Parts: sequence; structure tokens; C-alpha cells
Amino acid sequence: MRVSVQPDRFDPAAEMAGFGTGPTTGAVVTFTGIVRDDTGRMQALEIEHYPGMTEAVIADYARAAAERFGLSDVLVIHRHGRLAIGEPIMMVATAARHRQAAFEAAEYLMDWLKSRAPFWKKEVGADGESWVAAKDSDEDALGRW
Amino acid sequence: MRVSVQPDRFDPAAEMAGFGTGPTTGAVVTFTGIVRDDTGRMQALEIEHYPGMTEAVIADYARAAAERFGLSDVLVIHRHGRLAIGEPIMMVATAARHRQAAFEAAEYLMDWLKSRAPFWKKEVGADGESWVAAKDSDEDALGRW
Amino acid sequence: MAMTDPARIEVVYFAWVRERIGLPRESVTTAAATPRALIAELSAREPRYGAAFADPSALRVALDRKLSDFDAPLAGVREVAFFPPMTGG
Amino acid sequence: MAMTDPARIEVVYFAWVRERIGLPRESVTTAAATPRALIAELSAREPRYGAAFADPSALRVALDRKLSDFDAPLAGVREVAFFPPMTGG
Repeated sequence: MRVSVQPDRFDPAAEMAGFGTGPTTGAVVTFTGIVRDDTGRMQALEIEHYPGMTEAVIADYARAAAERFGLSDVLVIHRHGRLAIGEPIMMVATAARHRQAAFEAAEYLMDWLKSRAPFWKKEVGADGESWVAAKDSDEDALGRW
Repeated sequence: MRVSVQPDRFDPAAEMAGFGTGPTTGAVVTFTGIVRDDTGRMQALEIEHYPGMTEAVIADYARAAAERFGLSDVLVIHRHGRLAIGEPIMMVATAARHRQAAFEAAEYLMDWLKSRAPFWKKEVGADGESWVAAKDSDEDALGRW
Repeated sequence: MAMTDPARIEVVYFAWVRERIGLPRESVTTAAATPRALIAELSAREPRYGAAFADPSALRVALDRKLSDFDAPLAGVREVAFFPPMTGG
Repeated sequence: MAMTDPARIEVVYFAWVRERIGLPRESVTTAAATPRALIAELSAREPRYGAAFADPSALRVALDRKLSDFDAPLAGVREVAFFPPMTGG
């Protein structure tokens, strides 16, 4: 298990190399979130977080996912600070015996991190800055777990 | 969109590099299937396929997934021939605006390829060879789509 | 058994169907109108076909490389494939 | 308002709560027994707190870095954080 909360850019492909090797792994799922500009006017994404709490919350969910879905490995990387369009924001990787467990664990982690890890996103654009509002649908997604 | 049916080993991390770049991609999901030895007595996995039909079936499902889930990119690699324990069997990657579409498209592709792409797996072990039987649960999984 | 004008068809086998029949493919001249009629005709020939085709519910059929069913018309089809349920992914 | 013995607590703000209050953190000596009592106390001080805390349902609170609720006891807590709903992932 590895958890990293970092300002530095990372390379999802490089992080995937060597992840989930071992004789009991039959399935690896990765999720990468990328800074997207839907308006054509965004210049950067600024991510604030709660140092100390962030790492602890992510590690708790990573451990919970590993236990619940029988993972042989789990990885979470999440950035903070100022990110340019197209840069990776975060990544989750899960390794399990079977595909369903690997998929479910990755979605479980994404759903919980989205609404429970103390990060706050602000879009910085040509027209000014605005905090990204939490979506009801993200909170609702937790109901399935 | 890229589809490859090949005997050669591939590196999932290297395949992920450069996948799903572009301003409308906010989420990338990858799935990698790996040869697993549950018994401790397996020596290799042999995969037979139906040349010509295999490529066409995979391309059809990749196109269907791209349309249904609004993918900005999709990749499927599937090997045939003799594979050693720990080697990647196949990989699916999906790129979309949002995480739910990327996850669902990857699971959709996996579910359909599992039961509809003309591959047949045989486990080669110290005690002999045996064809892997299709699971009812894999056929049942198609009901959700 | 449903019959039609005799035609030359490539018949292709995979996995344990191939192993039981002992051939990956063969050309067959047949008047069978459907895959079901074709496996009946082949099964009458030699026991190895009977062993491969004993339980059609354990088999799948593709006509010209498209998954089909055992009662689909064979007219105009050039390649028929018989195989067990797929185990990809 | 629920009160307890006055204690020195670190109060931490994030995102637009931090921006409205104009501070990332401050030490507060308070007898408030709960986060709800604490925001009432702070809101009475200056309008910028009132602006930040106007709608507690739009806020989240963490006590010693664990997500909690506005009616949890503050006794023994060293760090209280107020922030909007998280937008990670």
C-alpha cells in the first residue's frame, strides 16, 4: 500500500509500472483524474488541502478498500497546489484476484475520496477564480457502499 | 481508438503513456488482466483465438463503448498463444470527461469481451492441461448492460 | 433433417471441439440447411464428431465470423465455426 | 449557548471559509461546548465570521482532524477546522 499527497506532477504510466505484481494478482485497475477545461477559459486548477488530515483520511480508505475487496495492492496519489490543464490530479490503482473486486475497489476509493478527503478545488480562469461546488450526485454515490 | 490482438508480450504502463490526452479527457481508467496461478501447479496459460473474427468483434465493442459512454479514446490489447504466470493477458483503457463514464465503459468492455470475443483459455500445469470453463456469472454480468 | 442445395462450406473448430474432432478446419460439401442439421450430418459420420457435438447447448456457432444460432440458415454461408463458450478477458 | 471551562483551541479554515474570514488559522480561547456554539461565538465578534458561518449546512467541521458534527463535544479538542464540502478526486 502506498499513499502520497504531493504538489509535484507525477506520471501515471510510470506509477503503474511494477504495481500489483505478485502471484495472487489477476486484475489491476487504475483511475487517473486529469485537469479538464470545459469552458475554454480555464487557466489552472488550484487544490487546497488539510495537511495531516488528508494523508490520514486517504490511508484509512485505502486500508478499508484493501480489506473489503481483498486487494493484493493499493496505491493512491493526490496532488495539491496549482495544476495546469491536462496535468494528472490524482490516481488510484487496485490489484486483486478478480476483475470485479479490482473495479469495485477503485470506484469505492474514488467515491469516498471525492467527498471525504479534505481537498478543495478552485478554477482559475481568464474571468477570475471560483471554488468548485460539491455535487449532490457525489454524496449520493456513497449510498451504494 | 486502437485494437490489437497479438502474441507478443506488452507493457501496460508503456501502453498507458500518451493514452487519453486531449482537452476533453478528465478521467482515464485502465484494466489489466494478468496470468494468475491459484493452484501453485500451473505452468502456463495457452490462449486460442479465431483470427479475423476476434479483431472484428473487439473493434465492434470498442466502437459501441465509445459511442454509448462518450469516450474520447479507447484501447484494447488482447494476447493469444502461450503466456507465463505473471504476464499481462489483456488490457482495456477508456478516456472520458467524467469518472463514471470511464469506469462503466471499461467494465462494459470487459464484460462483453469475456463472453463474446472468440478466445479460449487452457491452463497448462504439472498435472496436465485443462480448458477453462465459461462461468455462468460472466454470462449473467451481461444483463446489466 | 432440413436440406438445401449441396454447397461447399469451410467448417472450423476451436478449443476442445477442435481437439475432439482432431482437425482445426475442413471443407465439407453439405445440403444441411442449418448448423443444427450440419452437426447431425457430421455426427452420423464418425464417433469423434458425435463426441464433440453431443451437447449443442455447450457449444456456440459463428457463421462467416458472426456469432449466430443453430437454427440460422446456412444458405450463402462460406465459413461455419463451432466452439465452446468463449473465455476471453 | 452551551458553555464549558474556557480552553485555548486552534481554529483552522479552508477554501472560501478561509477567504471570507481572511485567516488560515487562529488561536481562540473559548468556553463553547460544541462547534455550533463556537461559530455562534465567533459570528458575534465580527461580520466576516458571520459571512463565513451564515449557513452551517453548507459547512463541514473536523475535530482533531476527524470529520465530526456541529453538536459534538469540544471538550479536550485541540484543533477545530471549518470548511466547505470537500471536492477531492
